[in-house]
Formats: sequence, C-alpha cells, structure tokens
Amino acid sequence: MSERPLYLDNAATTAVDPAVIEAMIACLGSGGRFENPSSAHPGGASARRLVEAARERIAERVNASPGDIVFTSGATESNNLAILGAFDADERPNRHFVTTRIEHHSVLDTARALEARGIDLTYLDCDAEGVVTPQQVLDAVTDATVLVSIMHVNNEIGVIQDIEAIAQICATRQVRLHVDAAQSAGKIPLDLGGWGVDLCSLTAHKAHGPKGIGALYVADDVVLTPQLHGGEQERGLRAGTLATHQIVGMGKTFELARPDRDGPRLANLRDRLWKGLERIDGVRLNGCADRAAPHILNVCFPGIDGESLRLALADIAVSAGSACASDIPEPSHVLSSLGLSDALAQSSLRLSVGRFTEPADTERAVERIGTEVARLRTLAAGAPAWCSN
Amino acid sequence: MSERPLYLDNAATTAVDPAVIEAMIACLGSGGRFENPSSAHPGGASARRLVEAARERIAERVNASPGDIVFTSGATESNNLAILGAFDADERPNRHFVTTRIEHHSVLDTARALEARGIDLTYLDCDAEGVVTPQQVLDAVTDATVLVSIMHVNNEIGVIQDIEAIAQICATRQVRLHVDAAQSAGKIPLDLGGWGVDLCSLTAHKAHGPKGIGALYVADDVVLTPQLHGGEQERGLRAGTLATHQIVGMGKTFELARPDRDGPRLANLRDRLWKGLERIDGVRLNGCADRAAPHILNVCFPGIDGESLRLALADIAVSAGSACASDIPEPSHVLSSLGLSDALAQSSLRLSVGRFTEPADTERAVERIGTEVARLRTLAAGAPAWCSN
Amino acid sequence: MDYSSEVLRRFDLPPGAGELPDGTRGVVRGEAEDRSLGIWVRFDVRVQEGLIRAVRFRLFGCPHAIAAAGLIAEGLEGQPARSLSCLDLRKVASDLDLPAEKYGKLLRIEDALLACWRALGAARD
Amino acid sequence: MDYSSEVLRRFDLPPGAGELPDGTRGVVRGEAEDRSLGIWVRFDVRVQEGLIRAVRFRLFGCPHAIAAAGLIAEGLEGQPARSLSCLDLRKVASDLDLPAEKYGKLLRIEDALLACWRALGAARD
Ligand SMILES: Cc1ncc(COP(=O)(O)O)c(C=O)c1O
Ligand SMILES: Cc1ncc(COP(=O)(O)O)c(C=O)c1O
Repeated sequence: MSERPLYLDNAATTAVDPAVIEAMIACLGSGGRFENPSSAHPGGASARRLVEAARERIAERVNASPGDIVFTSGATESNNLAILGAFDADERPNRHFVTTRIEHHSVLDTARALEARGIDLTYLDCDAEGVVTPQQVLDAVTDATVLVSIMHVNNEIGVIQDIEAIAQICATRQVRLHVDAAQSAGKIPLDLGGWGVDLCSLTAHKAHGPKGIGALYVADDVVLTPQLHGGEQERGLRAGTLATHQIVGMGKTFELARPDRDGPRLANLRDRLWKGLERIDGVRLNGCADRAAPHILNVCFPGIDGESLRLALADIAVSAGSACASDIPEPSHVLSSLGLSDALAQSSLRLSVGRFTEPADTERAVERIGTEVARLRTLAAGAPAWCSN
Repeated sequence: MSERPLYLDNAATTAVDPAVIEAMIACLGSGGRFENPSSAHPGGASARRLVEAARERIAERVNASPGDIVFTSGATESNNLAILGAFDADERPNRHFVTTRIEHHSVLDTARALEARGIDLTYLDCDAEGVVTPQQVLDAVTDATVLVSIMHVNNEIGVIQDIEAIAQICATRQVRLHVDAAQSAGKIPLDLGGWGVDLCSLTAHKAHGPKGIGALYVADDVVLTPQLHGGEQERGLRAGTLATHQIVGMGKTFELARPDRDGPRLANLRDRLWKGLERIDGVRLNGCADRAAPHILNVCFPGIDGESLRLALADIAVSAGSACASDIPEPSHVLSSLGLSDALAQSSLRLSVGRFTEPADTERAVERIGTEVARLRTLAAGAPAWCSN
Repeated sequence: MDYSSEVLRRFDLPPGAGELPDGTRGVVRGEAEDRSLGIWVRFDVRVQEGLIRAVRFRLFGCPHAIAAAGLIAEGLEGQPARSLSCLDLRKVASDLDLPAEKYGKLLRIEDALLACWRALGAARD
Repeated sequence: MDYSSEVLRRFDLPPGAGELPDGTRGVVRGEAEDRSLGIWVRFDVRVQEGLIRAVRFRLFGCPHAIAAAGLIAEGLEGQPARSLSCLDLRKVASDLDLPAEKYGKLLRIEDALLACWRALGAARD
C-alpha cells in the first residue's frame, strides 16, 4: 500500500511549506545570502536586510513594531527568557508569579525554577473545559506580582484563553502579561499591540516553518535581563550569531500564516474528525467546543487502555498528550487539570490538522480509529466499570 | 564586472556545503522527515534516528561517545550552558573561575555574569603572540576552582592553545576544563576523549554547516545544571523541540569536516595571502606563526586609519576583529591583549579562508589590499610617527 | 516503549481472544483484576478428560498483557488441566521479552487461571 | 557606519589630495593634528593677487575627514585668501551629512587652514 502516511500531529510540529523551504535555501549556500548578518561587509549587510525584512513581516502579523521582535531558538527559549528575564530585572524583595496549571512544560518548569529561588507562585486552575477566567487572574494578582503568564492556545486541548480580557486586567493592575502563543500563529489572529500584551512567545515550526527558530515579542517599555550572554545581537537581549536561513524561514512562515483564510479551513477538517469520532460509543471531547482552536481535537475513548490504544494506532501520527512525553507518558497534566482520571487521560488522543491535511485524511483517520477502538473494546468486553472511568 | 564576490571572512561564518543543504532539505517538507523527533509515531521515530545518527557522526569526529553530545543553538549557548551550568551545579560557598582575556565574548560576558554573582575570577593574560601557557593555568588554579575555560583556536588571530597539556594540568589538579572549539572543527583535530576535556563547545556554521545549531560535549561524569527549562530532551540538559534539519545539517558538516585533508589546503591559501601581503611596507602579523590555525590570518597595516582601511576595502568580505563588532568597533580586546595600541588594533584586518576559497581569490585580495594601502599611505604621506604606532 | 516482535504479532491478532459458550459442559471461568496496575482479565477454559481443550480470554490492559494472555492461552490447549495451576511465568516473560515493570500483570493473569483451576476443582467436587 | 554618498564619492577619489611644489612663490603650508581624535592634516595653499589659486592636502584619518578636507580644498580655489580664516564648517558638515561625533575633526582641519592663513600673513609682513 503506497497511501501517503496519515499525519494528524500538527500541534507537535508541521511540515515546512515549500515556499518557506525555498526562502531558507536562498540563505545557505555560496550562491546565496550565507554571510553573517552582523558582518560590516556588503554581503553581511544584505543578510542583515533579509533578517530585518523577516522581522517586519512577523511584527506585522502580530500587530507589533519590528523593534519589539527578538529572535530566539524557539518558544521554549522565549518562555524562559520572558519569565526569567522579567524576574531578573525586578529587584523587589517579595515577588510573585501567576500562571496556570495547564501551561506548556517550558513555562511550568521555569515556574519551578523561580520557586526554587524563593519566588511566590500562584497556579490558576482551569475549569472542566480548560478555561481560565479573567476574574481568576484579577483575584490572584497582588502588589508583589511581577508577571502573569498565560498561554493563548493550549497545545493539548486547543482551548483559547481570553487574552484580551486578561491583558486588560493586567493593565489595570499594572502587572506585566506574558503570553505563550506557540500554537496560535496562522490559526488565531494575534493583536499584541491592540490587546496590550507585554511579552509573547512565538515559534515557527507549529505553522509550517522550520524548527529551532522562534521569537519573543517584548513591548517597548518592558525591561528584561538577557539570559544568554555574549554579544550585542537582538538589542543585547539574545546573544549568538543570527541564523539567517531560520529567521528568513520564520518570516516567510508568518507571511503565509493567515488565520482569516486558514482558520476556517482547519476548523472544517477538525469538525469532520469530530463528526466521525462522535459516533463511537462513549467518546468524549476534552476541552471546550466554544473556545476551540481550529487545529486541535482531543478525544477520550473510555474503556480502552491507553497504551494499547496508542500501539493499535501506532502507524498513524497522532499524539497522546504532548510530543515531549516519553514512551509511557505520565498522565497529561492538562487532562488531569480538567478532572480526568489517570485512566481516562491515558485513553485520550490528540488529533491536530494542518495546511497539508486533506479531507480524505480525516476520513481515513476516523475509520482506523473506529476499527481499533471497536477491536479493543471487544477484547475487553465484560470488563468492570473502573476500566471506563 | 561579474567577478564572483571575494569572501575572506570564513571565521565569521561560512557558506553551507551543498551536501549539507541537501541533507537539511530532506528533513523539512511533507515528503521528508519533518516530524518531531520526540513523537512516538513511526515518523517521529525515523526523525529520531536521523538525530541520533548525526549525534554519532559528530561524536566520532571529536572522539567522544554519542551520549556526550548535547545539541544547542550554537557555541554561544554551549559556552553559557557549560560555564553557568557547571557553577550552578557546584554549591561550595567560595568558587573560582579561570579563563583568559582573549576568549570570545560569549565566554567573557558569561564570566562577567559570574562575577556579578560574587564568584572569584582569574583572567590569564596571553603573551605578545597570543599564547597562554599550561604553566599559567597551573599557577592560577586553586582548591576553589570549579572550572577553567580556554578556547582552542582564537577567532581573531587564529592562535591554537595547547589544550592537551592544559587538560593534563586540570586533571592533575582535579579541576574541570571547558574548551570553546567553535573555530576548530574541520581545521584542527579534536581528541576530546584522548585529551581528557570535560566540556567542549561546538558549532556548525564555522565549518560550512548551518547557523543556529551547535553542541556541547559533556563528559560522562560531569554534572551540569540545565539553563533552559521545559522538557526532557537532550538528557534533560537542554529543553526545546529538536530541530532535525539543523542537527542533521551539523552531522553532515562534521562528517565532511576533515582536518587531515582540509587543514593543509587552508594553510596553503592562508600562506599565499601572507606571502603577498608581507611585501607591503611595515606590515605585521598578529598572532603566532608557530601555533596558527590554518584558516585565519590577522595582519596589521601601520600608518593607515582603521576606519578608512575598512571603507576602502568595504567591497571585499574581510573582517576587522570579530563579526559581532559594531560599525566603529571598539579596539579588539584580543589585539589589545597582544599589546597593540588602539590605532594598530584598528588598522588590522582578519582574513579567513574556507572550503570555497580559491587560490585566485587570495591573489585578488592581495592586489586589492595592496592598492588601497598604498593609496591611503600616499594620502597620509608626511604624517607624524604616532600615526604608525 | 519498544515492543518485541512477538508482542506486536500477538497484539495485532490476539489468538484465543473471545469467550466459550456459557454453560457448555466442562467450561469454567476465572477472572482477576488490579485497578492500580490497570488490568482486568477473564479466562474461559474447557476441560475434557483431564485435558484443556479450549482457552479463550477477555482482557483490558496493555499490549504486553494482551500478548501474554494470548501466548498462555495457546500454550495451554492440549495440556493437562493441572497446567492451569503451574504456569511457567518466567518462560512467558522471556518468550515475549517483557520489561520488568510488566511482571505484575503476569501475576494477575496467573490469578485468573488459578481461579479457573479452582473452579474446575469445584465443578469436580 | 553609514556614509553619505558625498563622503563615499570624495573618499574614493579625494580631489585636491597631494602637495604643491615646495618653495614655489605664494605657497604656504599649514598643519594640524590631534592624536586622541586620530587626525593629522596638512594643507599647501597657493595665493596670487589675493586669490587662492590652488589647494592640496595630505591627511591621516577617517573617511569623513578625508571627504571634508577634499570638499574644503575644492571650495577654496578661486576664493579670496581671507576665506582661509572664515570657513563655514556648518555647511561642510551638512553637505557631507557628517555625524556629530566627527565635528572635532572638522575643527582640526580648520586649524590647519588657519595656520596657512597665518603663514600667509607672515609671508606678507
Ligand atoms: C504551547 C507551547 N509552548 C511552547 C512550546 C515549545 O516550543 P518550541 O518547540 O518552539 O520550543 C510548544 C511546543 O512544543 C507549545 O505547544
Ligand atoms: C571562538 C568562538 N566562540 C563562540 C562563537 C559563537 O558561536 P555561535 O555563533 O555558534 O553562537 C564564535 C563565533 O561567533 C567563536 O568564534
């Protein structure tokens, strides 16, 4: 069978768009703009112009000024730089950090690093659908709060938080807001300037760009302490030779990323998946249908052992929780926060669509999943109720 | 004139080898291995195998085990991780760091960050040729020394330090040694295992690989505290989605990097440059002819204003000091350490050759430099002696 | 998780999965479960003239458990009934190349077969 | 460093660079330097019948200084001798679009021309 492989793991990473690949190649070899963008010679200056053009495109797509965009190696680094950088720059003795329990590990682990330094933490819980309310943020903020960090789109369940309302509250309380928008670009409009977000993490590889390049949006008046020492690149905020091909690739990625056009298309594919899977007995949607990112669907199949479910579907690229999970994943901290038991968390799958997903892919996936779920349910016929809870 | 541009700035960065570009492209698009190497599905596993194969190639080239190689975003990050990571992992109250005055900014700025935390520092001076002796290291090390950090090849003057002898001394004194080998790969053999180096920073883009990818060699028994939080990638030492195309590109780069074959060829090109420039009146070599990396030549033209020299040669890609220098560079800290006056440091040029440099390029460069130096010297005929000192 | 080819084969097509018609002569049923390990298993065994003629199972659990139940079921057919009480778990673990953290589930599978054995005794009594 | 096109043009082909034959009638020489600014400049000026007939210069310094000396030299030719003592530096700076940190060097160039002016006075006396 030479069917093309079924790839429904676009929230983990995406195939790079051909136009992006082309733009990257033009910055690699002898014939292209391979020079160091910091070099004074004409080749260096040309590379620098490409970098600045990419910065402008990215800024434009998120309603920011080019000068607010600092390139990093990805959203993980951006999250670290935003949070550690903000705390290192604030010398008050009592400092407080507010975040949620459903952030990506790169925020949660950084929070833990802050805790180890004696910084006060508040973790906001989400409700059973994964939503954190602006009121919760308002209640949590104190005079000592340095930063609130809340993700835009959750990478496991696709829930969109109301960043605009949360930003308003942070502004009223004069507290900085950091947003992890790794999953947003191209799917949900980002209006960083309009919303009044202070810091925002971006990455290219979730939106058909290259892995290993990201950016941190740093609003004009935000002071950060750099976390990587060694050069005056990126306003002194991020040392290291600028990777022209990566930056240009990210620029092209954001140029191509059009929520107005792509969002509805992705949502349609996601809905096709859900329409098909919904027919399976007992299946449940993890997340919030009213605040759902267009590309992510997280579904629970009660009564199926998670490891067996994963092995049965091992040939199709779907994900159990996040991609960084190890072989037998810990039950996802996000699904646990929704109130799912370990077993139900384990028997959940994330399906995520992208630019290269075809309607036919959704049908094949529904069929394969339906077949395997039925097979494993038959095998477990007669099992006690706890197997489905 | 459609002559190909003259590029003699390979110590700043290099054009990516076509074979490397090809290997990278195969990891980008839909038809290739674009999946997340941490994903459990077969595509993820295939990407993971490519990553591990690249790790093996790199390890092989530096005489290390694959498990000792941690991928980073470049030598800047590797230097930060090695130094900050070693100090964060050591809880003694009095701690001491030994480095030299001629390190790259990513080491020196990190040293400054340690100083700000109250850590004791010793900066070793080099001699007038840029050499730091093993004896100096021995004299500097104390019972409190956590780490010694010494670069292999200096990026401005190309001097090779005797890492083997320095490693022996560090081993005797039971002090860890970190080596910044950003400039070495493909030009000088690296025998990390044999020499007994503990930590070593590598980068791809100085050896005809992509920018934005590097590695830190971490010997088996070295304990480091990670500096980037958020995922179990890279033995927990470096979070963030692995950039397959970048890693595979670095693997290919190191596979192609052959000091035995490339070193003599580069040295020959460098010698042609020197033979030509040597004829210019008063010209001086910065560095040490006996301990010279094959690809770097640093030359001083007394009696020429540095800024005018740079503008006169603005059309050819050479470098005044390091690439991260701004428009009117501070006099290079390396050249100052050799004892050069600010004026002489400013009237120095670094020429660096690479795989794509042709003998004809060296001749063109010699001619252009000779012409401009003569022109500016004529313009300044009669100037007082201080203009040449 | 890496799976041995034997586990993969038996997971894809678990031989012996199913039930034996309820109330058939000589059929006994044995069940075991461990919620903390995430396993439930039930065997139907038909014994005639002291020999195990058929073994079927239902199972909720991981691929290793499914493969182990299948392997054991297959191996028991044609054996004397007392085999139900003296499984060679070590051999099962090694045939399937089971990781150590899965041994607990083997013990629950053994429990279910012991329950069959006891049921058989009860039927005889 | 960004250079204005005027600086670039004059740097590439500095008009007026050179010397006037020593001892020629009406030729005076004026020199100035500032080591801390990294500039040395020397003008040879030939004056006949109160008019500046020729200006040549030698200079060690940055591209802006070279361009400024060339522009000034060119502008002085044909002017009355007293122009040596009343340069419009503001205009030079604006014609060349000089960055502020380069103004100090302009003052040294002015010094060298003032030295010529004084030498001229001494020659007349
Ligand atoms: C919400 C979220 N934040 C951060 C990251 C980390 O991004 P990167 O892979 O660019 O480091 C991811 C994906 O891995 C993500 O989904
Ligand atoms: C000696 C040395 N160390 C470190 C670096 C930094 O390397 P990277 O550009 O990979 O961050 C460079 C080059 O910029 C270098 O020459």
